[in-house]
Amino acid sequence: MPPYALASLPVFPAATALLLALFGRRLNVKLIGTIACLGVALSFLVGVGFASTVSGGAEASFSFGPWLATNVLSANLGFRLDSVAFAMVMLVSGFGFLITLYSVGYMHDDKEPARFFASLNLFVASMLILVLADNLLLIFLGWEGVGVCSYLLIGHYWKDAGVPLAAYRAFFTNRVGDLLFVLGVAFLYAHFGTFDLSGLAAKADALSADSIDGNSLAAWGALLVLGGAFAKSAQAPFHVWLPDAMAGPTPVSALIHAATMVTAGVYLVARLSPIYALFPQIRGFIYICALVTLVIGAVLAVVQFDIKKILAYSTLSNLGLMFLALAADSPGAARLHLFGHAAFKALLFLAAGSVILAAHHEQDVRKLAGVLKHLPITRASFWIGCLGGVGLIPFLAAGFFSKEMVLESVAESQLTLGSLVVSGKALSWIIMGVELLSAVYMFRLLGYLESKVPGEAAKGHHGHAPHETSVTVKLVLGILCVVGLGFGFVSAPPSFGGMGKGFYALANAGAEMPEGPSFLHALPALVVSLIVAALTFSVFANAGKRAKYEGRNQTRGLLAQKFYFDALYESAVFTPLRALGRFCSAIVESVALGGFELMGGAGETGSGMLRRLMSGRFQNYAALLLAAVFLMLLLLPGR
Amino acid sequence: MRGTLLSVAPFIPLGLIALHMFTRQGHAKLAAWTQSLFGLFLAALALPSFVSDAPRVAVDGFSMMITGSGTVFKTALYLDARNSAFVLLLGLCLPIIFVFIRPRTEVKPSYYISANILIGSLLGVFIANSLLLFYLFWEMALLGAYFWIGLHGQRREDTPALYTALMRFVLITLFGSLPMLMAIAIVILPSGDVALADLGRSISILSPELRGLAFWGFLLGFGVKLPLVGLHGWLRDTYAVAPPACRALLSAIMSKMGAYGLLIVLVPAFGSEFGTWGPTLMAVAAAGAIYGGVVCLGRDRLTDVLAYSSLAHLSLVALAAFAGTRGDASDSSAITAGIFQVFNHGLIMAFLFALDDRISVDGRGILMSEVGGLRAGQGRLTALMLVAMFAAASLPGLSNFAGEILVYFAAFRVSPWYTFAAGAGALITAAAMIRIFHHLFFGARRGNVVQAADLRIPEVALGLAVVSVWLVLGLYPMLFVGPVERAFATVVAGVVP
Amino acid sequence: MLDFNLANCLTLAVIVFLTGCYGLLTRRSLVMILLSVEVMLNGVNFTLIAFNHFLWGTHEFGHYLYMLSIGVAAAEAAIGLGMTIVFFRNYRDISRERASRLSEGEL
Amino acid sequence: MSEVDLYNGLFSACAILIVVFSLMVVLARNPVRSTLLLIMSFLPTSLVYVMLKAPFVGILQVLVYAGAIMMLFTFVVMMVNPRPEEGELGHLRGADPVGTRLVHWNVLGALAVAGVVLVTLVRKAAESLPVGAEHPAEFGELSSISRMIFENPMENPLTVSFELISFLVLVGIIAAINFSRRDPSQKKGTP
Amino acid sequence: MNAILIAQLPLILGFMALLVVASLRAKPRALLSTAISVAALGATALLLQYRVPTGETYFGGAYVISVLGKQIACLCLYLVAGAVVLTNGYLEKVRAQQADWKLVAMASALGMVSLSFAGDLATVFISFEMVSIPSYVLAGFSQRDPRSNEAGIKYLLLGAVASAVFLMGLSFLYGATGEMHLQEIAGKLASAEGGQLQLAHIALMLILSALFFKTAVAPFHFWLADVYQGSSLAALTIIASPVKLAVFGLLFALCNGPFVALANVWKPALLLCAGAGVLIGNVQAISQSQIKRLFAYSGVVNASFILLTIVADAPGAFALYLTTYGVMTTGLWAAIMAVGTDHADADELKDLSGLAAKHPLVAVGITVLLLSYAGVPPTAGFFAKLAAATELLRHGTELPSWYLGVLGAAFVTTLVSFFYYFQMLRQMWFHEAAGVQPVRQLLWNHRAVFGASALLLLVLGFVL
Repeated sequence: MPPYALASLPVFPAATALLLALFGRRLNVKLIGTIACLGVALSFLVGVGFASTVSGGAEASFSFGPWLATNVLSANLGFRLDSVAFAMVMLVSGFGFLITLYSVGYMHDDKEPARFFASLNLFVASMLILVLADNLLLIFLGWEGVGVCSYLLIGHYWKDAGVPLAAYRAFFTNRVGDLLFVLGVAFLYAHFGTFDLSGLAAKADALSADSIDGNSLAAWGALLVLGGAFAKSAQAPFHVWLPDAMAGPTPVSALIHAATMVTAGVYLVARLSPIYALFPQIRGFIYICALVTLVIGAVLAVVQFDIKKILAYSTLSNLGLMFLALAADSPGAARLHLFGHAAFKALLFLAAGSVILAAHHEQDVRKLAGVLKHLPITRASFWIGCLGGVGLIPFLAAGFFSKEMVLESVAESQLTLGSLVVSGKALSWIIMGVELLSAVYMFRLLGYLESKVPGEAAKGHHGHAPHETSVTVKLVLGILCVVGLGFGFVSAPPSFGGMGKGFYALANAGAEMPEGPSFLHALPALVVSLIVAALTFSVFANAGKRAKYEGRNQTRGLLAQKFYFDALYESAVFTPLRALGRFCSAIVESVALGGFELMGGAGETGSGMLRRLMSGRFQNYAALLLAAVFLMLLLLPGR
Repeated sequence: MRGTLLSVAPFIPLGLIALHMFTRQGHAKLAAWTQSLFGLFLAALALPSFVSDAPRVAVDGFSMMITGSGTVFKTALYLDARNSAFVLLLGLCLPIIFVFIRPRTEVKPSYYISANILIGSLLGVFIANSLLLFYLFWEMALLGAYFWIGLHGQRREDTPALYTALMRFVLITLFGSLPMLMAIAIVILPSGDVALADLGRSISILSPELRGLAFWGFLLGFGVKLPLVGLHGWLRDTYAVAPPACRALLSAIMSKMGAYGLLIVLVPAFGSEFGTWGPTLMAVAAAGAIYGGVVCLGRDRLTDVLAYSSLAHLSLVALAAFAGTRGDASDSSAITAGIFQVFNHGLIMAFLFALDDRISVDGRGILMSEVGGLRAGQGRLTALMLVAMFAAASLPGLSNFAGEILVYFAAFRVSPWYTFAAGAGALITAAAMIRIFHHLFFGARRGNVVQAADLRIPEVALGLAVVSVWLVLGLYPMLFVGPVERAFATVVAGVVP
Repeated sequence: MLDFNLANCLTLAVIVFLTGCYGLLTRRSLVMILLSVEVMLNGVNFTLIAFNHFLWGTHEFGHYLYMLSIGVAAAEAAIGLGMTIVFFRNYRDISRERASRLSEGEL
Repeated sequence: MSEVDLYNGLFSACAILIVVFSLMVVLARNPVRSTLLLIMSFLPTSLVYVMLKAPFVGILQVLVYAGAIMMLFTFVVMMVNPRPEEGELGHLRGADPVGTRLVHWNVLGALAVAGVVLVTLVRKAAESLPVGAEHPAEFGELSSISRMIFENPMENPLTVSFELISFLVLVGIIAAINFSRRDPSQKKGTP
Repeated sequence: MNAILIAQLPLILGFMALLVVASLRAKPRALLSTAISVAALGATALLLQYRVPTGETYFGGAYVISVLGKQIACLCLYLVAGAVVLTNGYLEKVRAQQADWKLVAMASALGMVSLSFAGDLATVFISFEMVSIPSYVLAGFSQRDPRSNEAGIKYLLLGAVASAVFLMGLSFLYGATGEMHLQEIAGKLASAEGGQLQLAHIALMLILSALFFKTAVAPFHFWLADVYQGSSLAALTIIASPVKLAVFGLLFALCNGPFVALANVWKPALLLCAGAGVLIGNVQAISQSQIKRLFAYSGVVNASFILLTIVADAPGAFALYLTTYGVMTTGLWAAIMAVGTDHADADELKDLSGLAAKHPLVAVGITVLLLSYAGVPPTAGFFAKLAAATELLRHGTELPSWYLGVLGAAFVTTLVSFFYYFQMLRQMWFHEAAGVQPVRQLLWNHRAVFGASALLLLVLGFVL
């Protein structure tokens, strides 16, 4: 493929997005869907065309020329496709295509399909820009772009209560991150003098942790950029928007809030890992935040009843895992888990979408209990996805090896933050604990859905049992099942005889895959998880046992309040800010204007006082005149 | 050729005034057409400046001695990429304003007459090449706005008292422009009326005190118009009572007079003052951004939020201007960034205010606490408004995005932390704007506002044209930034007499 | 015994002038006020002659100015008295209190 | 008694008379009496003028000022017949014949302060002045003054002012006529 | 032959002719008397302008012809002519005698001419009185109107006191120098010391006081509003501008002539008074509801600006300001005359409400006048203020350093002036007509003078 074809990657979906936005209103869903799929598919195909280039270890790059070129900054509108980017392109456009296709079925009765598909296409385009960009500024363009699309898509059901607020929260959080990001970039630029990813990496590689001041511009830049990445990837303390984002259509949750956009932060930090390698303190910070996210996500996933929220908290937890890998300075593991997670979480979300569709937009697992038995393909998808999510079966499920690798890398590192030093071993125990939790929430979900006693929604509608309707939904689920299963194989390290080495090299720009865990080494954990999973499943598949659990459910304040993060933000940030706004707009403005009015009042008062002098009486005037003359004489110097 | 057109341009509003004088009633359709054509003319006049190697156009009119003072009053016009940005902005805003916003009831011709006084003066401010002519137009603009608002402002129970607001507008504006006049008096002292580009040379021979006075005088004048925070007392009520078209023009163009002054008149000339005061002023600008944003959060009415968002966004322009501290060629990017933001913000605000006016039948400002779900009746309007809101929030792909990045980077070199604060202000502003947008347009239908009909197809087309400008400049900002920067460099290098 | 010199003459003039001022400020009737002004003028005229005599004895400019002054005083008196008569016609009274209609009025 | 002493004595007497008469002018209750007292004060004034080598001016003071202008005042006073001062205020009527109640102490105080300042100012200046030149013969006499005023009219600086004062008096006459006129419109109204 | 005498001849002859006409017919036709006076005034002005050589002295130094003097004399003559034109159709309303009125006005004009050229103390004094005394007469001219009468009496009595002070000042000046001619006085003052200097200082202050009183410079301005309020509009056309302008001319000539040696005394004094004027005048104008009183205080403010040009020793700026002020003021009174009813003038500000709807052109004209008062470009008022400011700045080094404070105060308080001028604009443009305000048929002369002054104000800044 010629390099300029790179440019066409984002252009295809962008063009179809534009087309749909402008003229989509009159078209029917199928046509719209077709157009949308076409845009993404073309990108995918072109991307595939670069496979040969990349597999040869070469890079393709293309530049439109300067995007901004002034005295203070100059950045190209340039794309660069190395193997990392290639893998991401495949992920984005491949999953993008599949999920768009899925949406054709999923959104068939939507009132505004054109808007939906246009946004989806735009998202793919932005995401492609993000992964293809060869410099931080252009990344920022895509970065904000995906945020916008995410916002648009979350707000798709704009009439429903809560949806606008959810969209707004996602928007706001992302904007905070964006601000941090752009300032971080500015700091980095000020320090390194370049926006280029490769340039940055090269310059950072030339430094070492000892040779750079921990308080330098670069450190601040790295920290700020990290803030941006946290916001985008929903790491604590910026994680609150992600569960809310489930208000959007399910395919969106699958594509944006599971597979691609939320991993953009991971992608970016991994790209900049040479810089982060310089600052152990910052990595310590990442450790803390990622651990918090990991735990919060897993714990909260256990107590949710909304099917999508369960998955969303699970996503949080997994993102935490990825950041842990980054904190351990092991971007390879992070990337690997990124792909693995994308594979099984997209599958799970789409399966959940299928369930929701079949149950006429019911999302409460209690009501959905037992629904899977009517939905064979969805059932298979769920099982594969859940197994992947827990990482139970090495070759059949996507998450196993990547999680193991994260665990390994964390265990070999150590947390340093200020004077706090924690060994990686301790951390890895925490992670393993959380892994058990993941077995709990996944199989709790599965238990519900496989329950023998059907919930209300599983009983069907108008006498019809829930059923899978759409061809595309089924098709895509099927494909993803294969992908999910296959990824386990693809990611398996050589010690397991898998293709992991090749894939790892691809996703990590030719880096050598570290020696993976031996099966024996992983076995105990595996067994424990298996037991936990089985136990959970048995509990929740049984309506009677389940009921006890549900009865206790109401009282858990800490969990019901999601560790009070929302309340904290509300009372510490939003309420004061709004109050300040009201205060300023009412009081400060009035006082400021009041000052003006006061000046006017002073003028009037002065005017009134002078008025009294102007009595109209002749003698007063004469006295004034004589007094004035006298005053003039007093002005004389040297009396 | 362009010189001729340039000298003709200020007289066209006079012609339009004459045209309206002969109508018995304000003729909205006629006005929409004529103003749009005038706008196109201005755009055509300005656009060639953005072609690389476009020469600077300068026209000298008559000059005369002011009897009393022995100073010379010159009339001269110029056009280069820098002020072309402003002229282009004016040209693009005119169709938006006059096509989207029509008076709801029959108006007297004075509506369009005063509008054209304002428009002509704005144009004059942007193309005048001598300080006195500049000031002349500056004050005329105030008069135009005064009569427009006074004669056709909103006298409803839900708006502030018209005359109080108007008086406040006039007095606060003059609180700036009178010191500015003093500054001009100081500057023209040695050698008579000066061309804008010669300002720096002209003040270099002044005594330090006079120089300082001139600096603060100019700053106050421009700062009030912009407005800088603290000098913005006129903002809210004026926007509330102004007729919608005037409101749009105020925000889109008239506030840019202040920006023009800062970016093109003040900063390039007063290098050493900015060296001293630049960071402090940047702090003021950053405070303005935050304050504007915070107040936005506290407002309930879309019009008010737009007004205060203007305060916040223009504070970013000011930030850029104050970041151009050294006033030499290496600072051109700060100025360029400012000019770029001026252009973006103007177009956005004209569009937003125009759409705001089209929401309800009676043009009443609608309260977010009472009204919601408006999207159901006005899909197209909502879509366009959303894009405009995005543009205002400087989302990527739209020109404001590139502009804001430029501003941040330019300001960053001088003070990272003020930049950060300003960015936070912009963030809060964006949040507030999106928030009220959500409350008004999304969710279930609430409130009993009589919604106007949705936009018509031609209007949508016009809207899309505007959006495409944002898009093009967002994706390829160098189209705009390059020529402006070159023009600035030329001026600083002293090539232009 | 006062010396007959410039200082004393000027002092006398100032005192006469101030006496006129006193009348100006205290008298009620318009005629009396005019009369007080004449007293003041008398004081001023005195200085003219005194200066001329004691300092600049070569010419009589002071005398000439004195003549102009009484001419002006005459004209002023004529007009002032004419107005007083009109005032009297309007009010049947010439107290200055009548002449305070023009003022800022009530706040 | 030397000539100087004579002058000094005469001046002292006249000064006291002038001040006393002037004070009485402004203090007298009855306007007619005030007018007459003013004329009285003019007499010692004119005597001092003669001592100041200004005999012609002294004559003018008596003839024109006292004789003409003050007559005008007397006429008007007679015509408008003002009640003996402060007529409006009942409680003052018939009280204290010397008019002590007319004394406004605050005004007096202010003027006294001003007087002290002014007199100091003026005396300080006057005492440091050089003594003037000798007077020529005929100084202050009619012949000398008429020569000064009427000699060589086109080159005489005093011509202008002298002619202008005639206009001034004319204006006074026109004004007086105008003010003495009855309301023209009333005449128009009544056939 | 004596050019200045010839130039004044038409005025004198016109005066005589009018006197004859007035005494021959009890009620001379208004138009005839107007024609005679306008012709006389105009002819004198033209002769002065074109036939009197600058720099000459006449009558042995009684008249000194300076450029500035010529400008002011002509300006005053034109303004008086304009005032005379305006009386047609107005004097009847205030029931004033046509011929007498014009005679007094012409006498005043004669005084203004001599004042402008006065070269010795006697001429200064008598011209000063020639300007003052007719203005007392004019103020009190409408004898049946108690207000006019009161205005006349107040003006006269205070004016007489001021005259006494003035004469005292002249006397001290004479005492200090022993000279009559201003040029020689200048020479003497330049070398004066000791007692002479002290006398001169006192003289300076007394003379300044008297002139300040006449020109209503703060703090000598208190009489102004009452006199304006009581006088008829016709009288104001004389009192409010040409009279003041001529006295200002004298002030300029004295300060920058003989008193130049005492600049260290009078410059601070003038600056102080100017500062006081802008503050007091503007503040007092805020609370006025009557047009005449409002413009009285506005006059105080303008006087302050004129003082600034005097301090700056800038004859050009001074003349520009005087011209602008004269034209504005005359135009304004013409406009107010024009919009009155048949029986009453428009007194209150609110009498103007709704004017724009009835007479848009008149409203536009008044707007131009007001903008000029406020100093908004491109009206002449702007250029005048600008010239004043630049000139003051140009001469700033010779002034005490606080002059910048005065200038700043002048600029800042101009803000206040915008408040009341814009209140008037608002009344005219934005308000419905309040109560019964039938605007009468506009008379040709009012229209002409008013229109001409509005137009002049628009072009004056550019052509002068």
